[in-house]
Amino acid sequence: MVVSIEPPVTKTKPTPVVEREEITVRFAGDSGDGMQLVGTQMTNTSAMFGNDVSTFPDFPAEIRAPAGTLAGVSGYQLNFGARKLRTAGDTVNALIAMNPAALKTNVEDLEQGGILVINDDAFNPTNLQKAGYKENPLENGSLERYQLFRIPMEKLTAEACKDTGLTARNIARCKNFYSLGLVYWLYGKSLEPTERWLQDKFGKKADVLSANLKALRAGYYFGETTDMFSVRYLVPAAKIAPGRYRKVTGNEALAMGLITAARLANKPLFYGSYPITPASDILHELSRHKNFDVRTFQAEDEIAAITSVIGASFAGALAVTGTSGPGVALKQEAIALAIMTELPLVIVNVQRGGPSTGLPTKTEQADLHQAIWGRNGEAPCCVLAASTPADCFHMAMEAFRIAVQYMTPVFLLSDGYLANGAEPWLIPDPSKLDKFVVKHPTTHNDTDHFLPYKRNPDLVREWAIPGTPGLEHRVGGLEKRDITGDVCYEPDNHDHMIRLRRQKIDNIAKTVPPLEIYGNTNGGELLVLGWGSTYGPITSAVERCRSKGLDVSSAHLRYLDPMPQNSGEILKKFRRVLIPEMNLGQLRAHIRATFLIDAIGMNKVQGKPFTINEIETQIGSLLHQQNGRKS
Amino acid sequence: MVVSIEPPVTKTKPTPVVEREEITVRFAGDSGDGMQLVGTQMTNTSAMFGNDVSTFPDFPAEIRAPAGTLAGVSGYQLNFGARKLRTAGDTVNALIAMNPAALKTNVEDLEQGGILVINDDAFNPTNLQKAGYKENPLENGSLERYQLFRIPMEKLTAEACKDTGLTARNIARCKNFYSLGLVYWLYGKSLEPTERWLQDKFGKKADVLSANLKALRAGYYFGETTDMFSVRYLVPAAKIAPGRYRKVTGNEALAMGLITAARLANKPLFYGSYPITPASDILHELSRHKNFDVRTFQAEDEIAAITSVIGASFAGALAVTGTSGPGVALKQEAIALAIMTELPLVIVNVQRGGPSTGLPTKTEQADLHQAIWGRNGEAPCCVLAASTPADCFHMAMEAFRIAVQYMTPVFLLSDGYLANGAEPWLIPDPSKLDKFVVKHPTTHNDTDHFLPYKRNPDLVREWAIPGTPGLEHRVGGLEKRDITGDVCYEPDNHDHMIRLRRQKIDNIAKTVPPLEIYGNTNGGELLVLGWGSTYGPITSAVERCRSKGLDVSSAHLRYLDPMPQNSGEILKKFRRVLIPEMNLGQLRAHIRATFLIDAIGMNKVQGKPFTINEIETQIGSLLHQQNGRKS
Amino acid sequence: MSTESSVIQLTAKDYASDQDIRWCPGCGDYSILQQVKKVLATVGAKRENTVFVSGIGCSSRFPYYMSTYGFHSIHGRAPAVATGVKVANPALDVWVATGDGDGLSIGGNHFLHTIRRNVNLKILLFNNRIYGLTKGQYSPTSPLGKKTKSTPDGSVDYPLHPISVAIGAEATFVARSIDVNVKHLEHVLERAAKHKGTAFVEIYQNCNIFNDMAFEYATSKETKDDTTVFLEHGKPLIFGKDKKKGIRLHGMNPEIVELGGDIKEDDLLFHDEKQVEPSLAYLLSRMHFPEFPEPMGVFRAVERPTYEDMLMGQVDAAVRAKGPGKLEDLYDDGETWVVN
Amino acid sequence: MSTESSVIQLTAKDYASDQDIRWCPGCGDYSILQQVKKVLATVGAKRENTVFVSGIGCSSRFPYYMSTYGFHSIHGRAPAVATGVKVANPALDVWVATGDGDGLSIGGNHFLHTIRRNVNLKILLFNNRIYGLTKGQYSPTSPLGKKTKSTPDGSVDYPLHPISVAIGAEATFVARSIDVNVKHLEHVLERAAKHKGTAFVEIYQNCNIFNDMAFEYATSKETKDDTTVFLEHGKPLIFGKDKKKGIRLHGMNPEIVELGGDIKEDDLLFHDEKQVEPSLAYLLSRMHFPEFPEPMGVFRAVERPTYEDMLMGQVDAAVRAKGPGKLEDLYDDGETWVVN
Ligand SMILES: Cc1ncc(C[n+]2csc(CCOP(=O)(O)OP(=O)(O)O)c2C)c(N)n1
Ligand SMILES: Cc1ncc(C[n+]2csc(CCOP(=O)(O)OP(=O)(O)O)c2C)c(N)n1
Ligand code: SF4
Ligand code: SF4
Ligand SMILES: [Mg+2]
Ligand SMILES: [Mg+2]
Repeated sequence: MVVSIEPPVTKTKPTPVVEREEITVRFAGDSGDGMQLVGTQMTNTSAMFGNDVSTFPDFPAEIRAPAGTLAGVSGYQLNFGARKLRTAGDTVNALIAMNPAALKTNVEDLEQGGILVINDDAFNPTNLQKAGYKENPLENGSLERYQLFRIPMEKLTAEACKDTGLTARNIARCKNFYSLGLVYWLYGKSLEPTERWLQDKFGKKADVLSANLKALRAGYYFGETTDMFSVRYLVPAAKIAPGRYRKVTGNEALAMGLITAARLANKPLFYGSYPITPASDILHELSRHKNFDVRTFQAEDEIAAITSVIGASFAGALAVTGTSGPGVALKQEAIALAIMTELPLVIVNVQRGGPSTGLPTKTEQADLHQAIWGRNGEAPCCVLAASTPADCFHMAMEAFRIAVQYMTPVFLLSDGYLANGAEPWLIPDPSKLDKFVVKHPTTHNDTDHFLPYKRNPDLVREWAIPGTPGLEHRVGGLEKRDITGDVCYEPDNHDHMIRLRRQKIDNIAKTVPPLEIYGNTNGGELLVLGWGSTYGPITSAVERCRSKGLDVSSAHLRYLDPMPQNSGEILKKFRRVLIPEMNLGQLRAHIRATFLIDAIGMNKVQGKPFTINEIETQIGSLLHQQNGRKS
Repeated sequence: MVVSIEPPVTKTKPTPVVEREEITVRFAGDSGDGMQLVGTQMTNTSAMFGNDVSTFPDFPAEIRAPAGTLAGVSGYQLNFGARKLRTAGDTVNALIAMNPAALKTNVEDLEQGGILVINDDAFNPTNLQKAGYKENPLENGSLERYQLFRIPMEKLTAEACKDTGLTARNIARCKNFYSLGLVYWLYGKSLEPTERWLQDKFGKKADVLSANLKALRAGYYFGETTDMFSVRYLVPAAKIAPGRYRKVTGNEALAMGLITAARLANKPLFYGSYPITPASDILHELSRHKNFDVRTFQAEDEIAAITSVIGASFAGALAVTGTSGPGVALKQEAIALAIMTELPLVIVNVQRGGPSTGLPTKTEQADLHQAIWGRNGEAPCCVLAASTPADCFHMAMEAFRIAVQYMTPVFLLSDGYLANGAEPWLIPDPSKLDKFVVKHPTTHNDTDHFLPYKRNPDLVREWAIPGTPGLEHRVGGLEKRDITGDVCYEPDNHDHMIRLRRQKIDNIAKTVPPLEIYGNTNGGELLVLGWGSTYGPITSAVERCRSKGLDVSSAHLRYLDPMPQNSGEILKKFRRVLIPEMNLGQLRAHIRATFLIDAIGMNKVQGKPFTINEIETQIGSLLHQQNGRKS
Repeated sequence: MSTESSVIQLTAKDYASDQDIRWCPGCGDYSILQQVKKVLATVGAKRENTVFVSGIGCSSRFPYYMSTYGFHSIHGRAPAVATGVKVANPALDVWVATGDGDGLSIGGNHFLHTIRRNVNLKILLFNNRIYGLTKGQYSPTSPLGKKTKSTPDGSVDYPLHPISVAIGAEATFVARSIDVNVKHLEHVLERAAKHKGTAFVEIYQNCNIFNDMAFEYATSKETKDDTTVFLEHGKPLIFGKDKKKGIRLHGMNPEIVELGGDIKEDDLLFHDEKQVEPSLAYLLSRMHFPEFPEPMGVFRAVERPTYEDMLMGQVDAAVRAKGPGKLEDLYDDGETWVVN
Repeated sequence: MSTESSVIQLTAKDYASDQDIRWCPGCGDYSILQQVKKVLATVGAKRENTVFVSGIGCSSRFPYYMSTYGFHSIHGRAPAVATGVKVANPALDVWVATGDGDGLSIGGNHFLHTIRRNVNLKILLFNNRIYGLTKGQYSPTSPLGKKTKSTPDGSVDYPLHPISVAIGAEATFVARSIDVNVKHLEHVLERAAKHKGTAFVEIYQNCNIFNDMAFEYATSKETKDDTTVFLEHGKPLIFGKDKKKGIRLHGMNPEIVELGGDIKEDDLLFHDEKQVEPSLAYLLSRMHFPEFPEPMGVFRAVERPTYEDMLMGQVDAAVRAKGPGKLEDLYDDGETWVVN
């Protein structure tokens, strides 16, 4: 289809272009303003042209709070760079604020001197009041620290789209593409991928398509034409491993990892779950892939979800449940049953702000203790944590690998930041993935008997499944006699089994890759130890500090229980250990209890990730103290 | 009523009497044999005549497994002494075994050379086979290590009761009293209290009364008459604080403690619970005392139990729920709600063998981690543990005291051993108990406002309850803005509240009595640190070792989170710390994480308490090693 | 209920809290909120004696918007929390606001048991046949085949019918209304407020974001007269634009008949909300669109002693029989002995 | 069911495991165990394709005593565990053994949802109206006023009626029998075994230790003919020693009538287990002792697609439409780009 728009009046001289290593942009507006959409578009465009990208959306807790209110603000932050990125960016270089509420809730994250693009039309008295502004902040000098650009986006969009035949109301909906066009100009991005996407999406609705295209181009040409902006920025392509890429969020990657494991094992995948933010998208994603023999069961509650998974595992499926912290609380009784019956299954916990209902749409990593220690009795199970959105793919497969190899439930911890954050993912070649062979016995393992609790040298029993003649047996939550699996109340057997179950979990460490040091492999002054989604800010902060010559290294635990066998050894190579966590020190307590190391805590529990800068500062001040003390 | 029985034929010379410091007797028989009954009788008789007593019943897991089977054996162990007793006794001095199954499951606990009284009539081929004996153990020399007394109790009972008019079957039921009579003779006990009890109980059923009395006396006179026994034993009265006593089990004491707190506070007591072994007796006990305004609610499940308790607390009752480990698992989500809403309530966990259904009728203390760390998010609450059956009374009151004073849920840990074990209890004078004043605000705490999350210097908010005009407010599980209590998603407020909730719990330590050292208050070589029901065996073992001159002391934690303020200080006074626990080292991990002390674990997870001897041996070997190393 | 006339008569807006309402514009919840406030004013409820308890979901935000006492608890547990409130202080008026997911999915068990105990609570189930707060998964009341985020190929779960479930548990008061019919809703809520015992009200509520028009059949001018029938005690079941259609019993099955000709009003099924046995109410609960008009109004309203009255009756009886408990007596239970 | 004739025909005792049975002597559970084994033999069930799932309680020990696959799970969750088993492998025959506490107290929600989904499971509820394993607290089916360990002054909870609850959730198969009537029990279990969909059977079971004689009215020679009525499809409801009494419908209410005189068999209520609407079954479920004879037999037996069939239907349809999933396609979903 043909969309025409006035060619831009050429400027007296073209705007100069400055090169940058990375840029962080945030789109913010009302939930109804389509900010997630344009953010995603810009992410794709940046990635396709070779930038590394990392993104994080910030949804409001309410579905659709009244338009214009603070509660209704939705944001999307994109970091694109010419180098490896590990976070969505500390401070925002450019903020696009579509209304006063969006300005209010976001402007504090904008860097001093940052670009502030405002949809001027939305700054009317009603909206100002809804946002709680007593006076118009655009006019009282309160935004002096920023480069303020007031653009009447609604008027300009209306003007651009006036001939599309759309109603005024529908035209107003296109203003997000206007803002995107402008930002594309500002960062020298091509319109082409977004134009293509619009064609695909609205190909059948000519008027909507044309209006969005016009708005996009009008925004772009506005940049071309106006003299407002004194510089444009360009972020060159990053050096990235060659291959085919796509963008994945942690939840998408996790779902794909689960399907991949089942496919490689040639098994049905059973997912029993009850919806909960921020884990629900795994259910949504899996339910779209029934042709992979994925069987999703939306249970009546979390207890039915986990117990159905236990049943499915008993019957021989690769079985997994996903939830967030409050859901895990409800599942713990049943997880202990899976520990007792020694059945393989995976429990995904996409952590969110707690305790209780807490901050359901925000991120946190305060469920580590719950995973390791949160059950009655001695109930050890394996605990893993993914470190980046794409790593969720790998760790999901690992979780199944360990579950089946060791006949045990495995926790896989993710969090809201990983779940919804996105990064590019090098699409693997399925034929090159490790084989995943699952064996079920078909014959007796004793003279004319099947002994369900007979074990291999790693203490693992066999996974005999219903439908197999001759291997009929019973499992349950009462203490079992070792080898026979009969109910047994004898004191010595109980003690034996309690230790055996712990030992079996400890044996997993044999198959866990060693902990790696990023930095000084021989040890040194300071090790920053992380787990889960702190990987990004920690690694980048250490990288920066090291480039400044500081004696700091980092290590990241993706296996929390058991930890890699060399963990203690590595920790002891460093004079001090710093553990940044989005909780009050849960890994720290685990490390202290295990290794008696006086690790230093760095704790931020604000529902949002660490910035690189925060960790960098902390490293600096620790090493500075150190030097101070030494001298 | 008059019961006559042949006067005993006087022996040639009276049996010599030996004095003992303490004696342990165990009655064992089929569930239907009434062993709990006679055990209780002997306990009461011993206590009334001045012995200190400590008892522990051992129920079968099945309700009433087929008569004569191993699964159906029921036991009752009584330790009575001339000194302070803290356990039901390590090894048994006399075992009364009513059938082959009872012999088989109990004889290993009998000391070498111990007295083994057998109901000879029950050793018929059927019963032998049911117990899995290939040949009669009474006849193959396998019991040589013991003093074996084969007594045809059924025949002798039948003989004694033949004129009572009872059927043979009902007469056979009296054989437990026959055995009791014999044991009374052996230990020089008076028949009188039991005779009185029988009168009270069967006063209206003359035939039953007379039969039981006759059986009792016949047993006693059998001792008088026969030459079988070469000595009798006498345990003199213990030095016991003067006052009025009764025997209490931990569950009884706990129930009384709860009622006492409510009574002192002049409040209704709301108990919401779902039955579970070994906690159900608290429900049974409380439901008998409605005239204390006790309102018991048998909920549909543990979740309804705890949430009803939260509602009752919101409405102003002293509210408590009781359960065991699997029930706590189900309650954790709601406990976090109570933490968030800062409402006072008590959660009693009578621990049992886990994980999962585990060993439901056995004792264990493996739910400490669950209590401290078992919730999602940073969800701190206070954790207490009772140390003896009678201490359950005191700790129940403490739990409510702290809950109300700090507006927090409080865990009170007991276990199967405390719950069913019994000891004498010095009945307190209610008028001398500490006052317990509960305040509810009735007026605004701010200019014409009520601020539900406004706090006192200890960070505690006020307990305003529905029905109070002007203080209407809303609570809930979403993060709260401090002071106002409004829902708040702001990062800084969340971080603030997370730390504040932890700090509030830490503040409780100010009101907690300091940890006391039993032994060398200045410190020394070895401290044995305990919590919960290990108090008895630890203290007695340390007492014994100290009397042998060993440099060992002990300390007992009844407050686990927060710990007494001086805990670290005390631990650091000792070169080594030994922590005996009926788990794999849960307190140990807590101590290591908190104080970085390399405490030594001593772990027994057999569904039964430590013996004094086990701990004594361990202390000995540690101090021996130590000396070895030193020299 | 605590309806003693207080000096000042409150109006609906006196029951509004100072919190901003955060439901989506156009959400059916607004109307329910408004009618509840009106009814509180009508029955003269005291703010301080009124407690709203909810679980989690859009609907469960309800308590924040009321100037009474309120408890926004956890998912599915509101009836149990409310039971605790009521038993601890039977003088309070306790309302439960819940959703089809909150009340019937995760909370189904508490729903069942609260109803069978006949605790004196008012349970309002905001049935939008979807999970609103978690952004659009199907709920236990979504129809078979419903396409949602979690059922892209259509749901394979048969729905639960809340009123049938409530009657399965022998609810003493069961009613249905609909968000947009404000007069009827107000009337039904007032009836619920005045019932002594568990009063269960299913309210059809439009979620205009994730399940818009789910109840269009029952609300649109064109169809509603044919798709709904209003229950009135002692009256025959008549419906349709010109009140020309009725429901007649054929054995145990309802059938739609045209009035006039042979068929008289007297041949129709007459509603009797006070039948001791709930079988009629159950039968009515089985009338579903499109086969039948869906009944609106009070299905069943019978009296039986409430849980808390019976429990407090036992407490009072115990006090009468044994006197108010004395700790001395408590401790002295069983055998005691004295050491000198 | 997997009833393909195998080479060797199994008999009841072939379904017994080698474990010692640990129920109290005289417990009604023994009879149920025996009839289940007989029925398995009758329908020719294969041991390897049969799975018994239970929760916790005396009754839940059931799987240990069967030589099939078995799962003694946790309290209340058996229907959910069984759903997982069935969905993971629809070729298995899955049975649930549960108690009145396990199935209706803590497990009420799973009970409700499993039934409404019509998962093809056989659910046997051992109703002894007491908590056996925990030694005698009242259960949700204990009558009002029942004195137990936890209700020394009598229970103040109205009981749930399991069949009414099941019908509230629109169960496709609902039946009742009694432990001591072994022929009838066997017959009902066989019907359940052959039903495709959730088959719910309430079995009155005597707990001779904690609730002895609870069902004496329905079992003793003297009274049973007057206190029970046996349902047969297409037959009138007739009972009494001399088959002289019948049940007639009076409007929506059943009434007891004497046959003879004016009253003919044709005037009686005729049982129809296949009625599409469950209203008749509900009405029958409301007939309780002592007012009415309690119906025994199949209340309702209708067919509708099962949950797992519909789910697997979607899986198959997806495979037909898109081909068996290829990981390449999974990964390539959405926008991709190539870096050289
Ligand atoms: C234990 C737990 N599980 C899941 C959730 C997530 N969750 C919140 S509300 C909700 C369902 C809401 O549906 P409904 O009750 O119908 O309320 P609505 O939003 O439609 O009014 C779910 C699944 C939660 N908060 N807690
Ligand atoms: C989570 C949990 N709560 C409580 C219990 C204790 N418990 C075991 S069985 C049971 C009730 C048994 O009653 P019912 O289901 O009627 O079975 P019955 O023993 O009568 O056959 C209870 C409360 C438990 N095992 N787990
Ligand atoms: S999502 Fe639906 S139910 Fe929730 S507030 Fe919005 S319109 Fe209402
Ligand atoms: S307690 Fe009752 S139900 Fe349990 S085995 Fe004994 S008789 Fe049977
Ligand atoms: Mg809903
Ligand atoms: Mg029962």
